Amino acid sequence: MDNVLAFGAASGQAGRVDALFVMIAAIGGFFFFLTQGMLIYFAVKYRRRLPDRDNETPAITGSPLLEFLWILIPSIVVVVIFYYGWRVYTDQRIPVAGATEVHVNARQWMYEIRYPDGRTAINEIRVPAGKPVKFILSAADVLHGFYLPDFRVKMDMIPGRVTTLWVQPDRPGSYQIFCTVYCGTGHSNMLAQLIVMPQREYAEWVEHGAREGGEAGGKEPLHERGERVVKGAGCLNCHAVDGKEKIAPNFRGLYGSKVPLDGGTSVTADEEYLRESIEDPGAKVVKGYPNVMPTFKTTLPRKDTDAVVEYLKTLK
Amino acid sequence: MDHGTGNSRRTGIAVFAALLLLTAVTVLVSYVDLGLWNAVVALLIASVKASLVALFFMHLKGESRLVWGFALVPIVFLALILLGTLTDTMLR
Amino acid sequence: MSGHTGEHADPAVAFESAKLGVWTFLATEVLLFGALFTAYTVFRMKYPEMFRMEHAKLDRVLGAVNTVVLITSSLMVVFGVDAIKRGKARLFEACFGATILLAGVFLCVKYAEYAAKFHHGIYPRTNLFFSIYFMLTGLHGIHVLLGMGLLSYVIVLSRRGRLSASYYTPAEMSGLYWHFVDLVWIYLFPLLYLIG
Amino acid sequence: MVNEPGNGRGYLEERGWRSWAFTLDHKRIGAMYLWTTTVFFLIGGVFALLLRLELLSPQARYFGNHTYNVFFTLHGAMMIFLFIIPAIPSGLGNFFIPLHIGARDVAFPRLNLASYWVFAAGFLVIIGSLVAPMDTGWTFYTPYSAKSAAAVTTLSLGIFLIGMSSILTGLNFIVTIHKLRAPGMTWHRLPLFIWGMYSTSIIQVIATPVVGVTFLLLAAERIFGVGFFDPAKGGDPVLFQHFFWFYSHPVVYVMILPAMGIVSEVIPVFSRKPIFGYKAIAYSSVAIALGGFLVWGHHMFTSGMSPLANMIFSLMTFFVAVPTAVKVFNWTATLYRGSITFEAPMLYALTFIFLFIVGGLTGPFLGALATNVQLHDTYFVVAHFHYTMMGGTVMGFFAGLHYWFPKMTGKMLNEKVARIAWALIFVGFNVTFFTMFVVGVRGMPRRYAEYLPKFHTENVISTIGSAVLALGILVMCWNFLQGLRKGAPAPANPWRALSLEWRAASPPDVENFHEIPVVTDWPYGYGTPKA
Repeated sequence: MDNVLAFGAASGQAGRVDALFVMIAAIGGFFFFLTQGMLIYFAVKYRRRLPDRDNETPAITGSPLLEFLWILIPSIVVVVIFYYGWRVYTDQRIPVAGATEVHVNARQWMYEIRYPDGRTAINEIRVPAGKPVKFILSAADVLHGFYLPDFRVKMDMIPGRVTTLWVQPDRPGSYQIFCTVYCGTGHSNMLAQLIVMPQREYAEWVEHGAREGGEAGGKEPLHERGERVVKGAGCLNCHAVDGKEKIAPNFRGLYGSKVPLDGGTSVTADEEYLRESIEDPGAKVVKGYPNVMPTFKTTLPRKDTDAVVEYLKTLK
Repeated sequence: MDHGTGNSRRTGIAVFAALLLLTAVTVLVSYVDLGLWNAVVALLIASVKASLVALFFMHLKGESRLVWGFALVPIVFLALILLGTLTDTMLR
Repeated sequence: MSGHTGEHADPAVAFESAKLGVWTFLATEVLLFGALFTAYTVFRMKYPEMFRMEHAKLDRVLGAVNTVVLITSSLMVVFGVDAIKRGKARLFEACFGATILLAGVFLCVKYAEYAAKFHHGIYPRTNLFFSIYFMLTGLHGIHVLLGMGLLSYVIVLSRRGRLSASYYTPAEMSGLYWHFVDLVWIYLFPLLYLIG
Repeated sequence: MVNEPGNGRGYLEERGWRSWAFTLDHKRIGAMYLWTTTVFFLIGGVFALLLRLELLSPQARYFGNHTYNVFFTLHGAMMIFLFIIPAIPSGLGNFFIPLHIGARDVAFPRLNLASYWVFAAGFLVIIGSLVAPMDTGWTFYTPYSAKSAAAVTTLSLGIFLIGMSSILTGLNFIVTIHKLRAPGMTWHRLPLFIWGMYSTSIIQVIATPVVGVTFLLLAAERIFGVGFFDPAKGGDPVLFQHFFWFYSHPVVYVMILPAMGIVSEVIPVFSRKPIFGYKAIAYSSVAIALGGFLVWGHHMFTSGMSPLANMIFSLMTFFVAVPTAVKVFNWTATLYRGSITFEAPMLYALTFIFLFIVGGLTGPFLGALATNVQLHDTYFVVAHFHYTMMGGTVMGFFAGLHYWFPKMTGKMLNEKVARIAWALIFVGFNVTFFTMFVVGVRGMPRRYAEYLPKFHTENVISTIGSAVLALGILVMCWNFLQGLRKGAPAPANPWRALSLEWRAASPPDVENFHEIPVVTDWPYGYGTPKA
């Protein structure tokens, strides 16, 4: 299926969805060629060849037998498709015992990930291969979506409610997550990755979780670590680092500059201002920008916040 | 097009009296705690009252099947939107 | 204008058309309120306790008074239509006038209720029960207002001598509408005041 | 012929703006709707082209994310509320229902005029809301629409007015069809266009009030803080979706049923054969209209609905497919042993069937639960509804415009230019929208201003197709304007059709018919009955 559906099926469940897809495509294809074929064949064959030959058509007005057949046959076909589609769907939705649970909270425009052991992450979910995963989905502000194309599943994320989604990733790899329910300006930048790790690697990662999954580990310079965090945490969905303006103030040249605030005052962008703006964005809102940024106080460890500030200082 | 008669005034007064009586009953019943049955009784009485208004005040009683159709069809669709929505909200 | 009078040649067809038109319009109205009734049902089943607590804050005596007022106004409409069918235009105007008066009473009571709620700090945003209460009664109140305008217009028609025992379509049709407004209240009263 | 055409006063003769603004003539009101909706079709089309332009690049390079979001909202809202819902019912329906059933006008001409002006007030309010253009998508899902800084409240009022106009028009048509049919015009002698319009009117009357009150509630949420859809107050955002789709699903049949009616008129005329399975087509219209009310939940399979609701709505969705299939089979069978010519109306009618089959056969992917969960909110859905709505309804509308142009204007169109336009539209349409199926299956979500580079090729192809499509529509519009200005005078019945409108003059007289015709047969008596 890899060639037909550009995202290869990443689980057995996805394979079953693909099989359903192919079945509907086959049935649809049959009826496509049948109806289009007849349409074109009749149109060509019975085109008027002589201008005056138009009163010699037979006055056929219908056929109860044909009507009966073409009500009955499509009815049977659609019931079969319905049943198959419903079964595959129901199997997807059956709660799986012993699944790894991952909490995902969506907000404009990022996914906040929380593992049961308290670790957090942004826009990046790590799970072990070969074990069922249960996503516990919620939303903080407006409707969002959680779409895993490789797994052929999606589920809306609804404020005030919890929805769930199960997958069983078979193969290690990095899989795309899209937001599919329109959620405002940054909707199309609301992307995340599901990283399926071989079980041993995953166990190692869990154990050394405090090391932040860093290949570079602790030797990484602080500002480079900051750059990694800025890219991973979705900051760049709203903030630009080059000359082009996005939804939120530009990062380049921000450090040390004089920032005009809502209400007419201004502040110099020093380390403390940058830290406060990450942890409590509503405290000092830049003039001319909407107050929409979420707090990162609980989602970014203090060390990451410091790293981000160091990185911002490098953007002259 | 029928024409006004004393008969229609008499029917009007009789229906009016029935409506008043039913209003009194439904208010009185509401003071007794019947649990779920309060809602059932209240809605039943309301439906009887509404039927009286429709049948006699709005003369549905003597109307053609066409008008009956237009009076009943929206009720079917009202039931539909209620049931359709409740199959979701009640069973989530 | 392009030669169209907008009148039908055959008055019987015109009367039947108007009647079917009004009933079709009422079908629309059923679904207009229907969406709100659906919301009511959904939330009442979701939050039965809140509905029980909150509906007690409504004054069921005032609600019952308003019910009687509307039923009486409907009876006046019946009398009015009956009068014009017999060609008694003055009596018709008196009856419809009484209907409008009663509608005014209804709205005054409604106003008093709203004012009391606002006084106690209860607004549509207070909770879901009062959201529904204000939306349903507000929409119904707008219908009462529109009905008053409609009935006044028909009275004006009658004053100008446009209605008679042989042509009373506007009276009959506005009457149908008014009965419907009454009918909606017949459901609103128990749903909001009695069982919450 | 009962009436000698051409010896009365043509409906277009009177001049001056008052003769239009205060007209009670259903033909003039229909013409005003046609002009208005066509303008919004072209504006909506410009927005579509801007969307395609932005999608040439995987980054939001030309307009930026917010502007892109505004564009797709305006494209959707205008096309749906200001073009496709009113165009055929209020435009062509107004013009041809009385002519089809042998009446002098609709049942309530004053109401008819009022509903045009309510419509006008509605679109003026909507234009007014552009001071803070909405970026909510045409679906206005809460809580985003309740929080958005855009002029959603104003817009809600505008849509409420549009809905009111739609209800009044539907009501008018229902009564007209019931009460004003010519003598002898029994239900089974009605043209199939009337069956389609009747079914449509029922939907308009029953479904529209629900969306009206939904938009009132949305406005009340923004003004008074009413919390029906606000999770913070215990409300339910999914309830908004229920209400919205209770209207917005049936309304797709408001769009498609009249178009199907037009196709059912055109196919027999240009095949010179009776329509095949008249009753099946007629009753399937009613079945679709009623069944369309049972399936709204299929827009919400991933909205966290209960499993039972998902199952029921999926099953019902499949059953609505059956009467639609029945129509397609009957049209195809009508062609069998016909004597077919390919004038522009027939080309568009055949295109309707062709594209509608594609749209219809991609429906089961979305009706089946498991594949819906995969494809929902991807470009597959965008492709599917453009195949049904544009490939279906708009092609039916074009077929109707070409078919009835001589009747409405008294002028003939240039057939050669019409065919060039058709070819461009056909090719452009398929290139634009078929690629969307592909990119949708590959996983590209809809409403994305920026997308992953791997979707680039399809988007470029689609944009190229949209340019061809736009060119075709421009050529068609030019042809219409040329036809209006200097088309050859049209005879009363250029297509030699049997339905009543062709017994009136071209353009029809003010009173439509000199004498109300007496109907003795159905309007599809083409061909030679077997001896």
